Amino acid sequence: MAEPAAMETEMTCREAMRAALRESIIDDDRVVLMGEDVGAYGGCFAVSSGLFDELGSERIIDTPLSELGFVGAGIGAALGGMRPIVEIMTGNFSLLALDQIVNTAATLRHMSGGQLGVPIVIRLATGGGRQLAAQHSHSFDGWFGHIPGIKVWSPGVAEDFRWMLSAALADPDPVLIFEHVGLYGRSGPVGARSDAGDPERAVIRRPGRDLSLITFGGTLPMVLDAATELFGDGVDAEVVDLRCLRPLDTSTMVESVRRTHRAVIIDEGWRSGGISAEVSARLAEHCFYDLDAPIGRVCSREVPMPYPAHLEAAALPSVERIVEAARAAMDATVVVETW
Amino acid sequence: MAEPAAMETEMTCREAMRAALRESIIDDDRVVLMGEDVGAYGGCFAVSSGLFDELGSERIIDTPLSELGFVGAGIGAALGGMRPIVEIMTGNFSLLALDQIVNTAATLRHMSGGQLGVPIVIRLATGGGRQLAAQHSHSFDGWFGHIPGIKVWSPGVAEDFRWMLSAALADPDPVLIFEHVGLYGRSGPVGARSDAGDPERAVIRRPGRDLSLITFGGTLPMVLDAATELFGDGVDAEVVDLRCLRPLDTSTMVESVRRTHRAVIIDEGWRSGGISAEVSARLAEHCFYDLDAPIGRVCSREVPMPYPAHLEAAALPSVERIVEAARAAMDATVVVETW
Amino acid sequence: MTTRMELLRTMLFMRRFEERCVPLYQQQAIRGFLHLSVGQEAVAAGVGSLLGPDDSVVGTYREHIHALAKGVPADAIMAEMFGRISGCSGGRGGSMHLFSADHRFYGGNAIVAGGLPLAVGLGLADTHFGRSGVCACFFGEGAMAEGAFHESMNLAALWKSPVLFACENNLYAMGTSLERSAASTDLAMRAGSHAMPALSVDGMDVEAVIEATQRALVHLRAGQGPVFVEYRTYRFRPHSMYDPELYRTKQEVERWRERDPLTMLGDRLRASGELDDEMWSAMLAEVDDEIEVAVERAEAGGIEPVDDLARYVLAEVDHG
Amino acid sequence: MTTRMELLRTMLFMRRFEERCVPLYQQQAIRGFLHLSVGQEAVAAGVGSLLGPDDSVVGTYREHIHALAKGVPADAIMAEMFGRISGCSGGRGGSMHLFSADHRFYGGNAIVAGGLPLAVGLGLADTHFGRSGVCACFFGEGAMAEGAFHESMNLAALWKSPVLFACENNLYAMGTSLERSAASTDLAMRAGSHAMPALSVDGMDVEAVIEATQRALVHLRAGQGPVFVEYRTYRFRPHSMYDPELYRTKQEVERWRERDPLTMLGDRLRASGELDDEMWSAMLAEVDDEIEVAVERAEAGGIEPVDDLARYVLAEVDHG
Ligand SMILES: Cc1ncc(C[n+]2csc(CCOP(=O)(O)OP(=O)(O)O)c2C)c(N)n1
Ligand SMILES: Cc1ncc(C[n+]2csc(CCOP(=O)(O)OP(=O)(O)O)c2C)c(N)n1
Ligand SMILES: [Mg+2]
Ligand SMILES: [Mg+2]
Repeated sequence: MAEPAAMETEMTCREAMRAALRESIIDDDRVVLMGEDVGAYGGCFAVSSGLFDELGSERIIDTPLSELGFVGAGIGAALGGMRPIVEIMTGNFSLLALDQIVNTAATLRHMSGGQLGVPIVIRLATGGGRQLAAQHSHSFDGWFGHIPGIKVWSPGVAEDFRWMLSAALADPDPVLIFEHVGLYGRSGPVGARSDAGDPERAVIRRPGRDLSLITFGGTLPMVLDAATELFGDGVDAEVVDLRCLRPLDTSTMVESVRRTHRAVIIDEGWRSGGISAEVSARLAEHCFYDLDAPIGRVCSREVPMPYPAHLEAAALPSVERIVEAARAAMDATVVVETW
Repeated sequence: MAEPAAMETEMTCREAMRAALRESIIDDDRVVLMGEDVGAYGGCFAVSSGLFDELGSERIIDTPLSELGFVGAGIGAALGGMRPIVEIMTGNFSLLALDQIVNTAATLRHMSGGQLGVPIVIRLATGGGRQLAAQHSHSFDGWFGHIPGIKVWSPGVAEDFRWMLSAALADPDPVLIFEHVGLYGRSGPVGARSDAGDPERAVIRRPGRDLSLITFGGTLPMVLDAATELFGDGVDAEVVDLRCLRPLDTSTMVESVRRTHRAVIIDEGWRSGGISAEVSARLAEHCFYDLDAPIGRVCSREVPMPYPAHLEAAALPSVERIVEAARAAMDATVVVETW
Repeated sequence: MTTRMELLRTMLFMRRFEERCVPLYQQQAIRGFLHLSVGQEAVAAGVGSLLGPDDSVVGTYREHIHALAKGVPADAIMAEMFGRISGCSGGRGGSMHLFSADHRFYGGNAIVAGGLPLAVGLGLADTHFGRSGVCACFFGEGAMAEGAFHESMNLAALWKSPVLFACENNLYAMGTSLERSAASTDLAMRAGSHAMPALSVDGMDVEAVIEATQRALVHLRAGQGPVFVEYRTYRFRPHSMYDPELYRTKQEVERWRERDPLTMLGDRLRASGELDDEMWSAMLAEVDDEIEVAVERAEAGGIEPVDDLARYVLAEVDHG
Repeated sequence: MTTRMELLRTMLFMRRFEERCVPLYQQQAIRGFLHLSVGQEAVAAGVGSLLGPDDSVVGTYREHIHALAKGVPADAIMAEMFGRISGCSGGRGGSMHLFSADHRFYGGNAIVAGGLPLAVGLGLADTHFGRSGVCACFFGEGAMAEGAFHESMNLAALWKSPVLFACENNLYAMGTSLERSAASTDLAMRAGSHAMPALSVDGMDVEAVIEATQRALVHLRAGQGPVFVEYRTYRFRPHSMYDPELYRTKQEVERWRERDPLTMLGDRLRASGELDDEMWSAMLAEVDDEIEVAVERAEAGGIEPVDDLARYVLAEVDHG
């Protein structure tokens, strides 16, 4: 057994995930971590750093550059009784493995009439903000939320980085965990596992009465900042952290909007056909008679991510754009972004 | 030059696409058709049947089973000045090629600062209804609508099967054409190209005053049937055929809903995070003060497609479900499907 | 050891079972795509005869006879093709998606080469837990063009995953012949380039199949990593029920029919006096009776209530 | 023919250009990921010296020197890394996405092995239009584990697409050494299994690079299909600017530094009397001056207005 975590320590999201990985692998001999450079290199984003030396190459498995192959092998290993944690270096590369995720992992239980399950956990770094341009910066988190048969989780605080993994490993179905690269270095309090709650329930990170700001993952910090700024202006925003993009916790967001009557959704993915659209559609379905203003959406501009800092910043959601959308919602108008 | 098409002939969607392929290849020596079994076999769905014998193996190129490879090769060929039409046997297999489509075809123009364009046309059979189960029946058409840098077209009538291809080939950017397998055998009138209109504009297939039924592709025929049934009940539904899922023609659908004040979206894709969500969100953004009822959505049930006829039928949209959703919209309620 | 008479009966059963599917498909009792292995029985029968309950199998969409070879009951397979709840996948999968967890039969995969990475992982798990099983992974020569093939070969070889890569080279992928789809048609050489033993064998001769597979299994069971075997075979029937067969001649098919695996083994048994016409007729009648029972049971099977449609998308457990 | 002195200068320019990037990165003038080829110059310089304007090049994210080798001006490359509108991709791509349509330099691809299928298609188009160009496609040995590699090799060989598959085997893919990622480390054998000529050559010796590449080009330009060449090389610096280099020893790096391609060629030129200290110093000064000009121009370059962000997602033409 790994040592139990001390109560309420402060740690970075990176440290939190590392602790979770370490604990899971030590505590359960069915668990392995596999992926590109998770071992000898120490992990592309240093998440698994040190684990290879401590736990050895049978539990921390460096794979060749074969995303389709090793994700599929992870699925097979899960069928064979293991609990593999497969790391895909960034969500952008997961497109190479998508066939295995969508056509195999997501379908096996149903196609087999319930006989087979695929208890695999797939971890993916996601998001922009580091000037890595158009093939390393996109957020496909919400996009995966379209696929029945998988689950999509997205931690936004250190606490969730610490505790989502064990919940994912306990889940009998495939769980994808999208970890925003911008969060790894951020710190936050981490309590006992029992306080972490069901990862599939959304959490109110800041209660408020005037409007609901609905978000998850990498944009959570800036949404909280925007809420602070709005509060200074006399607008009391509630911040809903979805945490789980599939299945979506409809009731928490609906209840919030029934209280506040206004909503803005913030998502680093592209707007068209993103998870922001689904959240908007659900609110329109459930809160049609409760809404006092059109629902706003603040997403990434619909461009492949440009390299230069000023263009990247303009492409990504920002506190400024969130505040502007929130103000529009308070005025019962909507900032319709046309691209 | 291929012979010009006679005015207003009746043909099946399959024949229409075959005529379009033949014409494009004969008229422009930059054009080739490449894909699995498009040649000697005659096409998995017999769309290209006869063309191999007529046009030869240099223009109708049978590829090995290498979706990633030949889609990427098509991209390269387009960079090299060709106008390749790449057929992916079904949309389900396109997931194997998704990296090339999303990370390369969709990004090259932007990443290169506008220097390079990828004038490729990718044709994909899509949709269910033939008891092909969970790896051959899904509709990813709308899902691709999330990706900036590509275009997603979906013909719903023979006329569009006949004329979308040449428009796609004339487009300097990557165009994906999703062809619903259930339509290939259906006939319809085909007029002159000049009557076909801009494929990126939605078309009102049936004008009506009471509510807007918004759909595209494979579900268009059943939506028209539902409209007929509703008309018998005194409900005059307008049917909007989106035709293009990216870029979405927002104004046509918004204008329709501003006239009818009610909307139901019908999409064979899964509901959560599908194109139905985006259409709903856009309507909510643009028509907030025009809507007299919550927006309804009729989509495929969120399950991998089951094999047996009765379960598949239950999973797919149906006239019955469309009529029910339309009636709910008339009553200003909404049928919220929870899965 | 399986006797030669048992092998003959197994192959005959496979043949008659699949031939029985043809009218059932025409009567629309079986729907969707239907891919028969008629002509290729020696491979599944031969390999299957060497596998035990701890071994696993991964197949393709052309997997009825591989399921039979792994011991999945004929009536469960037939019921599956009928879409009945009594089917081996509860009716949800159909012909292309046969599964049986009890028999370690992991599909039924309609994505060409989609099963290969799974096999690597199944082997990895067996090794991880110190279990003795090996995984027999079947696929066609067409699948070797997919990147998934190469990635899987490399991973298996690197990890010494006990996978028998069983390539059924029937010369065609749908209508595309091997020469038209592969720059190098030397399959064993291509496989061998991933540092694993690779053999080629006459896949129409069940005894040759067994001999080669036995050699492969010695290596596999000794924990020395994967082996590739090319079984040279031929399908006598169209790719699926939709195929107009424009890409090959009747004569070519006829030539291969002369090497029908049932005739080849049958002739040997007759020559050695183990088989005569009477025994053959009796065997045929017995096999057909069994198949008829399977058909009747399939027909009698219930269908899943529509209300159950949403089941099995996720596990039905409370893991809160 | 490029003279040996010209080759030396080309390699020196590449070396100094990339070394100049290091402080610029530390000063945050260059951002994102930055992958340098220091140590590997003989490959790009050697191959590049044999390519003409009709030939095309596909590179990876480690492609600065390949762009230089194809004639893309140093200031356009530097400006690109600075994110300036004067950059060879208008500033949108950065270090990993250099492009120049005029030079037929098609990237700049940050998906490992993502460029290989493109190269096949570029070759296909050249053949289709009867153009004489060949495509030199660079990638690392790590890319050979990707399915895309194999699919591309087979397609190119099948279609006789004139692609030089130029594998820069620097023994590591990030921190994963070749032996740890490939069951077979015999790269030419693996490539050759796709029925194309495959050579291995010392990638630290620019003259050996040229000789092998010339042989390959004879085959390519004769329309006989693709060729694979393994260039055995080594990167002296970390994988990118973030790499703590835990996976190899300082001694290993030192050993390889003894085979520095600049020293190897420089020594030969000194031995033959073509080069002396003075010439070397002059060359160095000249090269550094040129690079400084490139840096100054890059710094002086404008940035794209934010209002232009949405440009170049789709073509700006009226195709109604
Ligand atoms: C990824 C993928 N691409 C295409 C298809 C369509 N398809 C089904 S079977 C087949 C031919 C496969 O040939 P081979 O691997 O030789 O197996 P065989 O059918 O001969 O047994 C094709 C192209 C598919 N099911 N999956
Ligand atoms: C598909 C994909 N997977 C992973 C990565 C992350 N990555 C970037 S470079 C690299 C190593 C590639 O090694 P190699 O092909 O040998 O080229 P080298 O860097 O040595 O030049 C990895 C794993 C990526 N960019 N793309
Ligand atoms: Mg075959
Ligand atoms: Mg390398």
